[in-house]
Amino acid sequence: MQKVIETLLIGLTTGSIYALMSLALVLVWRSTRVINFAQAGQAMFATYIGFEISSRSGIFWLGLLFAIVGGALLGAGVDYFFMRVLFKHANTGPAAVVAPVIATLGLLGLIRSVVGLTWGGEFKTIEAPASTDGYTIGSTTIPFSALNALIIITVSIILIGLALLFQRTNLGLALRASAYAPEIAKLAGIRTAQTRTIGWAIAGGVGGVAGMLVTSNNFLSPYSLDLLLVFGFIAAVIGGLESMVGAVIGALVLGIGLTFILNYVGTSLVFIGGFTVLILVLLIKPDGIMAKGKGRRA
Amino acid sequence: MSGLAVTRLNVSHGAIHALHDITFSVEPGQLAAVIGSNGAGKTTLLRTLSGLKDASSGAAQWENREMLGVKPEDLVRRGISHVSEGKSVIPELTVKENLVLGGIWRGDKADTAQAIEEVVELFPRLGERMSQSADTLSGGERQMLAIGRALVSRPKLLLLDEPSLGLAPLVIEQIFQTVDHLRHKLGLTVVLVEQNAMSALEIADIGIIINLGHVVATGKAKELIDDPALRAAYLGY
Amino acid sequence: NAETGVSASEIKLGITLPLTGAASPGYNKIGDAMNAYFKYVNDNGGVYGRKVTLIQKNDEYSPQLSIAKTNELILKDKVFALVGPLGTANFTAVHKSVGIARRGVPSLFLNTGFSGFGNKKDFPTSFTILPSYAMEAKIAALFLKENFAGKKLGLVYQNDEFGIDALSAFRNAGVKFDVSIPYTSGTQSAATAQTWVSQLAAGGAQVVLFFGVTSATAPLLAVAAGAKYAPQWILGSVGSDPLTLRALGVPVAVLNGALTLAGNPSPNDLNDEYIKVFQDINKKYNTGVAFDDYVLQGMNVGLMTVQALRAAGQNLTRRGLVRAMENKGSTFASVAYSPLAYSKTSNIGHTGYYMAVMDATGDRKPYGGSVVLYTTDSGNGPVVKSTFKRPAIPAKGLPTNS
Amino acid sequence: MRKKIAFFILLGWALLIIGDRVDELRVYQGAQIAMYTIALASIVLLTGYSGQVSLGNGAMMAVGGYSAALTLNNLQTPIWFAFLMAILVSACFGSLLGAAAARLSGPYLAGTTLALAVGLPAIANQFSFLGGEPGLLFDVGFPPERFGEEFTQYKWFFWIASVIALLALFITSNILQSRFGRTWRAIRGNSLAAELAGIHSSRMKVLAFTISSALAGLAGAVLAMTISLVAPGAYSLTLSFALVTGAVLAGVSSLPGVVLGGAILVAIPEIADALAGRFGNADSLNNYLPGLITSVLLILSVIYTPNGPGENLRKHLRKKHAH
Amino acid sequence: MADQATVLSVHNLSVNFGGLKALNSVNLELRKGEVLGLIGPNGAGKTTVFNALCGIVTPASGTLALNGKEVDWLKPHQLARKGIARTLQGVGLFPDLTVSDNVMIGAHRFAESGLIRAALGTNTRDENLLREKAQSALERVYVGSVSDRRADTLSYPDTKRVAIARALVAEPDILLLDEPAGGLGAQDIEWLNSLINNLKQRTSIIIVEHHMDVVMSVCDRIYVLNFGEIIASGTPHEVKNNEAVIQAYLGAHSKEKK
Ligand SMILES: Nc1ncnc2c1ncn2[C@@H]1O[C@H](COP(=O)(O)OP(=O)(O)OP(=O)(O)O)[C@@H](O)[C@H]1O
Ligand SMILES: Nc1ncnc2c1ncn2[C@@H]1O[C@H](COP(=O)(O)OP(=O)(O)OP(=O)(O)O)[C@@H](O)[C@H]1O
Ligand SMILES: [Mg+2]
Ligand SMILES: [Mg+2]
Repeated sequence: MQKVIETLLIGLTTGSIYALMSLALVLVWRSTRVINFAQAGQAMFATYIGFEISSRSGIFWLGLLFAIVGGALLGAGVDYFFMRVLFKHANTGPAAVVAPVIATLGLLGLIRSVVGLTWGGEFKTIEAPASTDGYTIGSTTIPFSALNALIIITVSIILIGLALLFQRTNLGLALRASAYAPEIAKLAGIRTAQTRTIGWAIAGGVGGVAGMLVTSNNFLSPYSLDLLLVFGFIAAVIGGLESMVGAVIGALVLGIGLTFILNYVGTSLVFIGGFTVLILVLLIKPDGIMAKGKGRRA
Repeated sequence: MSGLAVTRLNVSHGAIHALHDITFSVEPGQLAAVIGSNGAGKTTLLRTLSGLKDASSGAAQWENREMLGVKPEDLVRRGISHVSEGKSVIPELTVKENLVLGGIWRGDKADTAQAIEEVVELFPRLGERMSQSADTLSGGERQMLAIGRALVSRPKLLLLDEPSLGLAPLVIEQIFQTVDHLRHKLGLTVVLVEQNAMSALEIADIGIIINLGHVVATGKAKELIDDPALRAAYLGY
Repeated sequence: NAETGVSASEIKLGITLPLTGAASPGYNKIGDAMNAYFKYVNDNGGVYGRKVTLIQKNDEYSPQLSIAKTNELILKDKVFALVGPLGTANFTAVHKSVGIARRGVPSLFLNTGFSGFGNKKDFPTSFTILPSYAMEAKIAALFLKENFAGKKLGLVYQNDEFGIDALSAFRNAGVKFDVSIPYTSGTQSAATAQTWVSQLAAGGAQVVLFFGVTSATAPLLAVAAGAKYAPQWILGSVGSDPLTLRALGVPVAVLNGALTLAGNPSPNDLNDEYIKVFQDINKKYNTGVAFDDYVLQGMNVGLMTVQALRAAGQNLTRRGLVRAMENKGSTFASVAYSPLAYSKTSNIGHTGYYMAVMDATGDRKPYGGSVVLYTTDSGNGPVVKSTFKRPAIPAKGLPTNS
Repeated sequence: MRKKIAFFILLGWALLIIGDRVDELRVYQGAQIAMYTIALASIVLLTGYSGQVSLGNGAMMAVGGYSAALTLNNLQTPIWFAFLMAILVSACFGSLLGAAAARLSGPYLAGTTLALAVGLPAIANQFSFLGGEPGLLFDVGFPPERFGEEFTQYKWFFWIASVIALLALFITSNILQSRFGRTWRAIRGNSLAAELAGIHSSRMKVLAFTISSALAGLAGAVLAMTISLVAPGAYSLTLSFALVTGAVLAGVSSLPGVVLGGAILVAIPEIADALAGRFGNADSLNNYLPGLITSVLLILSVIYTPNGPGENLRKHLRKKHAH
Repeated sequence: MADQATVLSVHNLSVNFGGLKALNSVNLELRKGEVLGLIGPNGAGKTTVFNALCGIVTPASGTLALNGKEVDWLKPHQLARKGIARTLQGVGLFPDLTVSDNVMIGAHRFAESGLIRAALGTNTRDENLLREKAQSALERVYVGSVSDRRADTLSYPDTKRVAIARALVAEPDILLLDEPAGGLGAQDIEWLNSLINNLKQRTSIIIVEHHMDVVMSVCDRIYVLNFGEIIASGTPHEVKNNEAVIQAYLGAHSKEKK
């Protein structure tokens, strides 16, 4: 029983971090209809900024702030200097579906090289903002620390904030409209280009938070967020790319599922485990767990 | 003049020269019907006027200010609303959200709510479907929604591209009445593109007949209807 | 002289290694360290007047790239020999596809502990340098029996040739683990490490052996510290570089008292003559790079390469180099304490380890105060306490052998 | 049809002659290009024609590679049989996966196949008969003696790979030009209309997946041959991404483009290395510049020739025509 | 008329979307060689009737009979084999295929060679057959000259013609046309009228249309739907003067026009 509870607790933390990445992916998907594989790169870059600031000032929160702002600026920059050009050129033909995916993969490589050139390939660590010592209940120490609690609280706050933004505000509506039908949105008076840039900026900021939180529990290198990207994406798909709540649920399902596999089966099955979870969910609900019914076809 | 003035407008789609030296003007508060067969260039004209398409030469002014080269979202701020061809609604949003969208740029929630109520009064069917996602609507319901969304923007110049397409006769009649009504009540200037030439000209002040990208006739709507030569050549009956 | 890669003024050597990518941290320092050493030698007259140059190619640890890059090295850059290539799957693939043996290309000092490369028949022109993983496990097994009999044992191992080699050696030695956790190579997350810790703790393991790379050791130790789980740690030679571990956020307190298998002296041990010389070279020729186990390994491969080249004589040929390794390789000076087993019938380098213990500064010292070296082979041979005396480093670190 | 056969024979002849004239490194690269060509054809068929975006072609290649290696190593069969097994096993696997995939749309499919690409190679670590991390040897043996002393191993690889690639391209191009190719494009354009026209769209999608997987599996076996090994590291996510990249650069819906795509994939690292060499020897620069250059090349080409250079050429010609 | 055989009949068809009753116990009967009109206000359920017939929506209840024999509800891809073809309310061409390829898709049921022959390239005869059939269908709707153009470069009326050609090439016994006149100009509408009149020699047709001129001139009988229920049926004349239909659909205005 204790093992089950411990597994759940670990899975919960893992899942919350996946959730941040999958939220960032869903945000970009919802505001641009692009699966942004560069998200890992952007988050990593933002985290390096956060790393510089927090290691120099010794204040994690200052680093986090800079990571959020840096991530947001980078996200906005990627959209402004990059995606806009891309959409101007690559908007027709069969490539229109894959081109953005490829472009973001290229961007991931680019950011990674720039980071490598700037900071080198060595591992960096960020001092955790809260104790990593597990809470002790009676005589047993559980694998759940103040840092884990902090991560879960942060994720919840971000999720609630974003949900309110998207469902309750005009900006949220404008974001969705610009993504689904830019032309109609323009005719409704929405500055779609700016709106989408805002979407990218928000996602970039969320990515920065994800990077900082992951790194405060682990280490940072030009490659350290890759796995997070893969699992974040799988989580987003499980949740149904349209839904932010779905992204979080998907991430928790995946995080907890994988942790059980880790704890009860073994690491070598983790990846296959992830795949199995995904296939199982999608076979039952092809558009993710939060999918609404299919729209009419004719 | 302070209405809409289009002078020697030329527009191309790549190698296809779609509009040649189009010139016409619409007084404020007037309703202009643009008539022409398929491929005449009517849609191209409206898309150019709303900023979706670039012109290759010419000028177009609304309230004495140039419209060409201005982005669609800025033209909306100058009171120009375009209901594009083919049920331009966003299927992924609910009916309500589609309507709210039209009011976002003004940033006045109360007034948007008011405008939506007016639209629902006009199209009660939309009222019943408010929280349904727009992709469940039938073809005709979507057309109503598209017009409704444009009205929520509280336009001064309304560009309508074939609003009757796919609508039931009763509704078409209703829409034409509505357009007529809006124009009188709100002083809207309307450019109405229609294949349904008769009905359009009946409520129009002026008519502009386009063929193969050229204006072949303009004039008072009543006069156009009565011109037997035009009737035979372009109006189809 | 018509031999490929050798001219009157130059000897061209090549290496493939992960310079970027998930596997690169640490290993990406080896090539530069070798280069630094070669520059030092070149500035002091080179090898019989020839400059030694090393071409590094990045294979990102992918076998396919290793082959492509090795092909470039051999067919385009026309290097004379490969020195210090990394990665087991990588070199297996390279050896077969490129036809290293068939082409007679010497591949010296493979930086992997895979015991399979010790097969002289299949790898006639290749020579290993590290003791194999199997040797390491056999030595660890003896140590466990002698020091921790009756304790509950745990094992975490990388589920590839690295860990599996070790696992079968433990089994042969009759060591049974109460908790045994295999994991897949690659970057390990804190969450993964948490599941290890909770399994180890649940199984009550009092002594835990770890056979994996540093990027996996680090989260394990860090998480264990958080969970207040403190068994006796025994770290394999691969994943135990203290500098790297500390850079990865492992608290020094956890390292204090952890045991580790080691072949080389601590890179901080300035009493060691090799370390002193190498540190000086590093300061001058590899400026700004911290001197750790990886740099030490690179320098040492450089030192051994130069000795091998000298031993092959003025009239340098590939066959001559292989012959020199067979005939004289066992006499080369090397920083590691154990003997080298090169001979006409063996292409195996070092053969032994000693147990070291980390202290509160994260440095490593011989367990029990002085180096107690064990040697063995990868097969069924016994583990024996060795009395081997390591040769002294050539004066100023410049070999004069022939 | 005759013309096409003649063209392919001529092409084979030309390859034979070229293979004789260039040095060994180029011959090896030629074999790699042939391998990529097959793999890219599988993407063109799947993504360019049937409109299903897969990021997991590396996994499919792994299935083919491992089946071929297991056949060759355990049954001591002739090489051609090993390749045949690669095709069959990966086709079976593909049809299973396709059955699941047919229900998924766009990004969901991309996500699933990505997960597969990450997950599948790790299976090798789970079962010892798959050889774990170091993998299994895949040895097609030396060239037959009658080819003479001069005939190198790489030339042998090149021959085998080229013949297989030519056959694969011939068959693929026939299928794509037949009603099957047409049907896939129709489903991609408007699946509802296609169904109403009598097409069983999910069955056709599964078929596309099956054939595409067969091709990918074949490519995986050829890859295994050129590197003499099957190992998880050889079928990494990087490979999957490289393939998608190559497909886009070559034009996803153009079959002839795949040869160019293959050439680009082989050339990019070399070009990047060469360029990096020019920027001097700063170490970190040397390490990251190739990656930087590759990414920039990739980004530029996606932006400026999103449907492959062929499409740009065609557009250019069309414009000229119109004037 | 009564002696004509019934080729398709629908009994008690109901379709629900969540709480919405889109169709409520609809009964329909299509007789051989007739043109049946299906009209009604927007959202009345006309397209839904087609969708149910084509297996795009699942009926909550109801039965289907073809040529007097009761059958299971069809799946979309089975229509062609049962001799039913449908056009879509949008146009539904395959944009990046040529016109000829678009129509050939409709003719696939005549193809005989399988994958293996396609792979070996020995399917030439088949391909030629399909191409010929497509060409003659295109010529029937007067767009034979554009067969090599990509479908998305056509003018709107031409796309509608090609869509009809794609339906016709399958040589259907039953043709379902969803708003074929929508967006067409007067001349094209005239042509459409004559085409439909020609077709009904061998094909039975159901047409959904808001263009009253077309409906009134081509239909033999008309059903009027409103809120998912049939509120009237009969000859065009009867329907046009039905008070309920005028109220719900036609509007008072229509009476004055011819
Ligand atoms: N995006 C485009 N690319 C190329 N040509 C176009 C494009 N849009 C329109 N055209 C061409 O421009 C001409 C005018 O088209 P337009 O759509 O403006 O006509 P229309 O009068 O609105 O016709 P309809 O009544 O069918 O809507 C036609 O010849 C058409 O083929
Ligand atoms: N998939 C669906 N989900 C929910 N509601 C639907 C769906 N399909 C249709 N409806 C609703 O069912 C009703 C009937 O729709 P249908 O498309 O059959 O109308 P129609 O008679 O064809 O109208 P039109 O003439 O405007 O095309 C409409 O109110 C529509 O909103
Ligand atoms: Mg138009
Ligand atoms: Mg309808």
